[in-house]
Amino acid sequence: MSTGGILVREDKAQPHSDAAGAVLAVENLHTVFHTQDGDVHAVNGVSFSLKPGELLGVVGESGSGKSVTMMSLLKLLPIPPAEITSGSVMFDGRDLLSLSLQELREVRGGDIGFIFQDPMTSLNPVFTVGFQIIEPLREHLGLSKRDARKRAVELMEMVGIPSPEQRLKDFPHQFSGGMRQRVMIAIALACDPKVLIADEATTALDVTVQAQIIELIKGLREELGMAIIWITHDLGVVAGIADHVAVMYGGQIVEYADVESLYANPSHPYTQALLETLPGHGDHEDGRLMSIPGQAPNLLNPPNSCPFAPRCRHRFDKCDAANPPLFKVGDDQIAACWLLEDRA
Amino acid sequence: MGSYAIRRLLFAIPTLLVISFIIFGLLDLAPGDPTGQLPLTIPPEVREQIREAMGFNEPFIVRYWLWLNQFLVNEPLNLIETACKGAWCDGFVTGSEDRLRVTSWSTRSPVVDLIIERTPQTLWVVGMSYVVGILIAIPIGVISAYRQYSWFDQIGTFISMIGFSVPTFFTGVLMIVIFSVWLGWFPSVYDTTLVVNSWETFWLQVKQMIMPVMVLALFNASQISRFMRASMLDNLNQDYVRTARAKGLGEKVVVLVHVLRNSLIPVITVIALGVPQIFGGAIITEQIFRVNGLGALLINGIQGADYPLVQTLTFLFAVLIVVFNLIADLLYGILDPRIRYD
Amino acid sequence: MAHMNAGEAQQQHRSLWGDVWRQYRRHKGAMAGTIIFLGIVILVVFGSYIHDLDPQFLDIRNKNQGMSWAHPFGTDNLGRDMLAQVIAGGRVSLLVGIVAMALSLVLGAFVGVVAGYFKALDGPLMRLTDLFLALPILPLLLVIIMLFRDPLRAAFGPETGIFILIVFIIGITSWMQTARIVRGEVLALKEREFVLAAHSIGTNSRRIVQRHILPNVLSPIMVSATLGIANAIITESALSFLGLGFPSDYPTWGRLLFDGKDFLQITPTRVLWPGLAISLTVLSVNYMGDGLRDALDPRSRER
Amino acid sequence: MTAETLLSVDDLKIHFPIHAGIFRRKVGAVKAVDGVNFEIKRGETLGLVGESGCGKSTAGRAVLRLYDPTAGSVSFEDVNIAALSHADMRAMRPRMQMIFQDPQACLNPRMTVGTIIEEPMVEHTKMNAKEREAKVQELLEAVGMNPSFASRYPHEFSGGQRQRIGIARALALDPDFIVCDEPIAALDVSIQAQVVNLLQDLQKQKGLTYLFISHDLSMVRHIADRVAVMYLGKIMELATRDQLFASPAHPYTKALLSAVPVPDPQAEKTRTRTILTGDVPSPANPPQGCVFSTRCPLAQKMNDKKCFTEPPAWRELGDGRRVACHFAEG
Amino acid sequence: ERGADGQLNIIYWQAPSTMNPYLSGGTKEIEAASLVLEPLAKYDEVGALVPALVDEIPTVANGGISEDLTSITWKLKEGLLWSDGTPVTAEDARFTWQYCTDPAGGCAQLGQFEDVKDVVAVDERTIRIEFTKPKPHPYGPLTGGQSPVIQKAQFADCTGAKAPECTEQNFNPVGTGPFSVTEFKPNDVIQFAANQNYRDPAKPAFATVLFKGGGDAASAARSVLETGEFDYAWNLQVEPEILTQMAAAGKGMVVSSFGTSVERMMINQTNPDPALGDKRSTREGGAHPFLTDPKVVLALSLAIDRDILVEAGYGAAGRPTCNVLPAPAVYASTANDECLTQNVDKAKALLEEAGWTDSDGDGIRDKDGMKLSVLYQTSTNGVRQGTQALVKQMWDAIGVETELRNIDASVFFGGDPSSPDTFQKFYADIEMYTNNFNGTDPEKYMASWTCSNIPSPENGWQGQNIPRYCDPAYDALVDEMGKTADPAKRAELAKKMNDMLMQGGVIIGLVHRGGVSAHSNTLQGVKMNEWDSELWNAADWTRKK
Ligand SMILES: Nc1ncnc2c1ncn2[C@@H]1O[C@H](COP(=O)(O)OP(=O)(O)OP(=O)(O)O)[C@@H](O)[C@H]1O
Ligand SMILES: Nc1ncnc2c1ncn2[C@@H]1O[C@H](COP(=O)(O)OP(=O)(O)OP(=O)(O)O)[C@@H](O)[C@H]1O
Ligand SMILES: [Mg+2]
Ligand SMILES: [Mg+2]
Repeated sequence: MSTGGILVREDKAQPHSDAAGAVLAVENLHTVFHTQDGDVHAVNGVSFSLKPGELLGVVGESGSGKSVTMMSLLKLLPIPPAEITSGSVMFDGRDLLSLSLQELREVRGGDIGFIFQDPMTSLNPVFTVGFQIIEPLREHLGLSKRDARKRAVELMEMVGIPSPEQRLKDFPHQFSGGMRQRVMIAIALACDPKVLIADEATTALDVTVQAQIIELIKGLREELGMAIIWITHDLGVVAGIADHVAVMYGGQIVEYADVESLYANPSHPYTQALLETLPGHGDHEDGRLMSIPGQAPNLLNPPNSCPFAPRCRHRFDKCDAANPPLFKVGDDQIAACWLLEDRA
Repeated sequence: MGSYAIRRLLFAIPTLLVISFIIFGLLDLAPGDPTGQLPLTIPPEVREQIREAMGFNEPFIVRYWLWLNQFLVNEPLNLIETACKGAWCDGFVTGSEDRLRVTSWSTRSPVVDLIIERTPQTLWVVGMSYVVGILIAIPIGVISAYRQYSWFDQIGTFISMIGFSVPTFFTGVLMIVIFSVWLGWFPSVYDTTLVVNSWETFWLQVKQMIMPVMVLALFNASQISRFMRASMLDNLNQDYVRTARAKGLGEKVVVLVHVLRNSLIPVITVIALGVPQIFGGAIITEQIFRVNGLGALLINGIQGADYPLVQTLTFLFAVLIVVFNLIADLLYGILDPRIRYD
Repeated sequence: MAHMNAGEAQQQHRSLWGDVWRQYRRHKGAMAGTIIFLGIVILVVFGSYIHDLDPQFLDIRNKNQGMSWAHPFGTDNLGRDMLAQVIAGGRVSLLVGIVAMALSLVLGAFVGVVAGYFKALDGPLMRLTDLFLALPILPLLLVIIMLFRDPLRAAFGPETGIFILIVFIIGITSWMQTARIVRGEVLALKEREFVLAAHSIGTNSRRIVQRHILPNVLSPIMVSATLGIANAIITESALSFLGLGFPSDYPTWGRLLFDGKDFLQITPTRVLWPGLAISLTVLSVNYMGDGLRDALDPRSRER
Repeated sequence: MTAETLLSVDDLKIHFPIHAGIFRRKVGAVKAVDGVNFEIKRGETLGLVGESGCGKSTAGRAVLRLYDPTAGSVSFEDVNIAALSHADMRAMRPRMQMIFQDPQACLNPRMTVGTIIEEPMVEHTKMNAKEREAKVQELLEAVGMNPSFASRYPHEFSGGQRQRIGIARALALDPDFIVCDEPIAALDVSIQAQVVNLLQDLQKQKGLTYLFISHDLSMVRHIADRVAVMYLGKIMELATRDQLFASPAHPYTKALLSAVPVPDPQAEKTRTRTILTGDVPSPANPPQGCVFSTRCPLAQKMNDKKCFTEPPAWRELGDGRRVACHFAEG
Repeated sequence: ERGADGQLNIIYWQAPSTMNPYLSGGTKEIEAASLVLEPLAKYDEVGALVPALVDEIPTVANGGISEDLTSITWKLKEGLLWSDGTPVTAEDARFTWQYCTDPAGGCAQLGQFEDVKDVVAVDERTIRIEFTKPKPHPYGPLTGGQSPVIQKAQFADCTGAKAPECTEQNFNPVGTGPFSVTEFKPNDVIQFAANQNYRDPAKPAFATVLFKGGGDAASAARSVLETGEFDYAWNLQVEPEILTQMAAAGKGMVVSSFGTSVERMMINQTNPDPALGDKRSTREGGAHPFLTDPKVVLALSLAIDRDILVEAGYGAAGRPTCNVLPAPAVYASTANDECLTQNVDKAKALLEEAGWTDSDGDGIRDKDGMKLSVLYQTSTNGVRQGTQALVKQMWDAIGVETELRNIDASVFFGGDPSSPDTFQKFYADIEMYTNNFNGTDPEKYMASWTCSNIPSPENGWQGQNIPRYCDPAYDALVDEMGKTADPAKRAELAKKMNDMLMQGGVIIGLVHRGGVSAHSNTLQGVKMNEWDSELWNAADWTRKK
């Protein structure tokens, strides 16, 4: 069902197709990078939606398009070279992609908070932490300096930074990695966003600190009730906190499911393989680990076939002929693999 | 940071002594003679006597020691004495009558007085051109980087390359021909006696400064705008810029607050490193517009083999270079909170 | 086990310099710069075979001429052909630029690498840099001319002798910037893991510098090089202004421009052409530097 | 497995001096490694785990004498390499090699893969160019790469491939012992497995001995025979893999294990975690007494003065494991 | 009327460094000082002595000079005042002599007081200068811009070693001239105001003078001729066509006048071969291999087209000459005028005659395996380099190879004995520069080329006989002139000496150079003067309304 390289998907097989109650609904998002070597198709028809209070985990190996997808939502990509070629991002009844930059700015940091992967470089090194937390407060909530300061102290307390009054005056380099990530979270939460996007928020951190941050996010989510998108490539992390999980590969969502079904019954070969690579999960008899052969796909061409096909152990003719749409597998589980065509 | 600065300054003392010795040795080796400028009609015996009177024939070490003593002891004492005249510390230091000061051979007047006399016009013209250069360069650098490869960037690059590549002795003459000879807008000769005390004189001062300042500013701006652009480009791709955008800040704030502040750190240190050049004067420009600042003083001294003058000027210049190197390093530490000297 | 898929195995083999060249070719400014620069070089080197007037021939009856077929760039106040002088001057200026740049580069890179790599030498070498920054160039020039002109003249003949002197002086008074930049890079490189890896193999310091440090400071050095050429050409012209450059029968662009500046209103072409030559050279070299920097930066190549 | 000890580390200390003041006097030291003891038997893999900054890399490098130890000894086959002259040490280098964390940073971007791999041979053998080339091909083959890649540059490869190049370089001189300093931390999940498999295969083929530094406990569990847990320059616990993961003795080990996320939603829901509070103290100014005391749940609970004043002894529990804690029991 | 014409703007691109001509012998200082300090008598534009502080010029006829020529007596004008209002007395003149002859003072004008035994203040207004020996020309001391009278009261404490320390006095001397200093910035700018006590109440016409320095000759000319910012510019040694073009702007005019300056080539009579080491360019080192042959030198001279040199480099400020002593007119020889017209054929013939032929066909003549190749040096200066290039080409035409060298002026004329590049060391075959003499009497000047005056290591290379010429006959003529008082006889002797030098192949005269200055069209009364300060009559300058 592929026409001109752009996939037409069956309506019923949309992640949370009931976009009615969703805070955020992404529809058929396409993002392209125009580079000297040609166009890189980083995101190819991603759709999903997010209910209030829901935590969506997004997993996939490096280069699968997780970050680009999320940054496309708020047009945080460098344009050019990036271009969002099609799709819609419905938030609060508006399409974020068609907003003016001015309107979009109100959403950024106001309604949608963003946490980035590397806490070491994501904070501006020459401004105090206080300044950086206060900035969005003044920008979006129009608070006075005093009020903004007070709120900043509250926020720092909330994310668990001891003696916040003094630490406001400190510079990022005076914080440890974990603390910095807390500051990033405080900034993202500053204006009570409805949606929080955490892009590999704990990848750069130690296990112990990661555990601290995850606990923190869990607590905050219960307390504030916001929807969260949690991007990671650590399947363990997602298992602990997510409600739903989207598995991305080659710029597409290849499987989407509630967390239990996904781990109990992974249906896409890629998801299966990913889980098997974990030590103690699908080890060979001789004690060797399972691994996925081959390399991540070259995104220079729009996908006309299943992007995972070259590495897939179940590959058959159809895989090379067309890019599979998402098929419904279970109640709350869909996957894009021609093997599942019959089941759907 | 304080102890770092002190340590560097302590290290600077032997360095500067070595530098002063080397400069002195260099000047001693240099051919040339203070009587070389005199007309050939003056007979050799007279020349010999003149040299004798200047102390030119003393042994090298003696002259060096004398200079060192005069410059490092007598001159400061003298400065204190004059500064104190009439103030609370009057009389603390006395005896200026028999203190030998560093005396220029060609003018027979104290070198330090000459330097003090020349400093204002140098600061006005060269300093102003530096400031103007910076003021032009920073916005150009910022815009060129923000719109990399746009027409603005290309033109900016082109002009700054021209400014960098055409010697000031040519731009200077060209300006004089156009603005003084053809248009008659600005004077071609800088009047150092002008005292600014009214709007009218201020306007005169502005008029006579425009050409030299512009010639030099073009040159300065060319260099600094290149630095600025490179630094901006480095920073525009940093993660924190994305963070700032994600916070919903406007482009203006993102670029002019977050990126600019970071980009300025290396540029400001480069600027600080260039400051000694201001005090060194711009020899060629000063000559063309007859500003007669420190640069002209130096070149006159060199041409007239006025070694006490050249020695003192170049040594002061060396001090400034060492001090501003330190200042640049310290500035880096101050501007960039990540850097701590200890 | 990973196996290389077909598409990848087909990738034709590329060398580092091939890569640099490929990237360089894509840089429009750099290519334009290269073409112009090569054009200038060709003109200057082979121009005298086409335009074969003697640049030193004085045709006093034809002085201060404008442009004409016989003298495309006109003549100067002694009747010398300007085109021939620009061509001859270009050879000297370009050679001064390239040789002085090479000298300052070698010095700067050496001091920078040694200071950056050997901690004990850092302080002394940086003080030495301060010293050179503080040295007054003009007296230095006079001293060097006095000390070395005659031996050099005896060894190389008068023209090569003074050429060596000027190049030497420009070289030894302009290496400091390069040294600082290189030192900074080396300080950072020294901490990189591949240097540690070389240590763990047991490679000695000399070879670490040779194999691992030097190639990686190449890109700042290259950029310094392009700036250095421009700088040397300009410095030479300033020396001409102060009367300390080449002898008068040894034209250089800087000297032609200086000699011609007072004739601006009589024969404007006398300053136009050398001025244009200097600007175009500096400009093209600078664009080449920009391109080189981009091309040598592995980050930009990987994109 | 024969119990022949290949390498033993005895009370190793690496202190980096801190200078301050006008005269740059030494005012203290970063105690990156502060008295560690362990030994590795021939053919086994010792895992070394701990949080960032606890001194794992420093210890690993000191074992290869890339740092000169402040105190203590490192004996490789009964030769104390900490005291060797540089020339003698150079002769030892071929026997012990290192694999680095960041496959990008550890390869010189301006050398071809071939030259990178042959560098150790140039340094230490008298092989001619032909022989070296043949050996490079063989090594590339051994790490599962196409031998024709020898003339390419590192930036043309993916992270996993680059790490293989690093491994090939480490293998070039047929060492006995390899320090793997977080060889998989910078790699993607799907590639980590490939590299770990490769390391294991090589160990089997060549009888290699590894010191495997990592903070990924699940991977250590997979690959290591014994595991040492480090905290702030000291080893807290050293035990066989099964002992350690089944019943950790040291409170720090317990906390560390509990922080590891488990890729099983069911298990995650039910399990209780010990979340350590606060940050790791500065190694320049470690706490008095037990270095872990400031964050130790046990110390807080017991509230015993000993924890805060007296460094715990490095003692052996009944079942052969060793631990540095006043209260730990087998 | 005094002060009616406002401000006079003068530009001297080389700026004065002091106002005391005794401490700096530089022309720029002497000229600047001449606005303030005056001698007893000045030279006018034709070189005649005119009274300044005196009423009449002493002569033997009027009894001012003693019969035995050993003393001269000057009588000051009546009622002369210093600018500070105190009277000028003979004591001041005596003091001036004492000041300059103090051995520790380093006086630059010592030469002016040569052979002076005493300066006696006979009475308030009468000054008698006594000489140690008869002086046929006794007008040296205290005449001309080089030796003005300074005020005793002001400089009494500034004698000897203290002279250089008296900055205030040296910068602001009290004088009798038309102006007095109001502000002095060394090497930059001087401001003057009319001297209220000037002897002529109607003068000077200008109330103030701005005396600016800096830049170069061309830009100084531009500021008078093209932009009109300045009224008077001095020493405009630039290519003539530039001056012509600038003058076309119609704002000012170029003026010139001739004194005794001659651009000449000195021909090294000794061997400058570097192989000689210390004996290089000394008489011990032996004679020059070929330049001691007058035929060769004459050939070189004949090969030069002096008209072209003048046209290219000097314009109205130069005339071809074949003499080293071209002026005053009575001393100018015509015996050598053959070389005024270029004669290539004769030059070639002379060389053939001397045995120089191009035997190997490379275009350069040779003899006994030696090439006719000369090293020709001069100081760095645009016009000189032009001349060098022209000469090189002209010599090329007769088969002489020339290597050019130019040396920074401060080094060339610097006289540093350790430098190989000074004009005294003369490590070249030929060198070119300009020299002249003060006043109108050539006796001392012509005495330069005696054997005892040869620069050598023994006398620290100090000596004015640059070509190292040594001929007892010449020395005898010098002696004779010292004893001759009769003007006609003196002229005869001077011409004879000049001809010996020229025909002996010691010096090649090239261009008789004049001073070139420019003044604005509104400035009246300028009389260009090469015998004294150009500003000698600034008191008479007025502004055209
Ligand atoms: N500026 C850019 N120009 C060109 N291509 C880009 C750019 N940014 C990203 N890409 C490409 O887009 C694709 C998706 O990248 P993305 O950063 O979204 O991956 P990711 O899933 O977030 O990976 P990671 O886990 O490494 O963060 C990649 O193939 C990448 O090469
Ligand atoms: N050259 C050095 N000079 C001073 N301190 C150092 C040096 N190298 C390491 N340190 C310090 O020693 C401590 C241990 O560092 P090390 O790199 O061994 O930690 P690590 O356990 O390997 O951490 P990571 O997991 O982040 O690699 C750290 O606090 C570090 O800051
Ligand atoms: Mg990402
Ligand atoms: Mg480490």
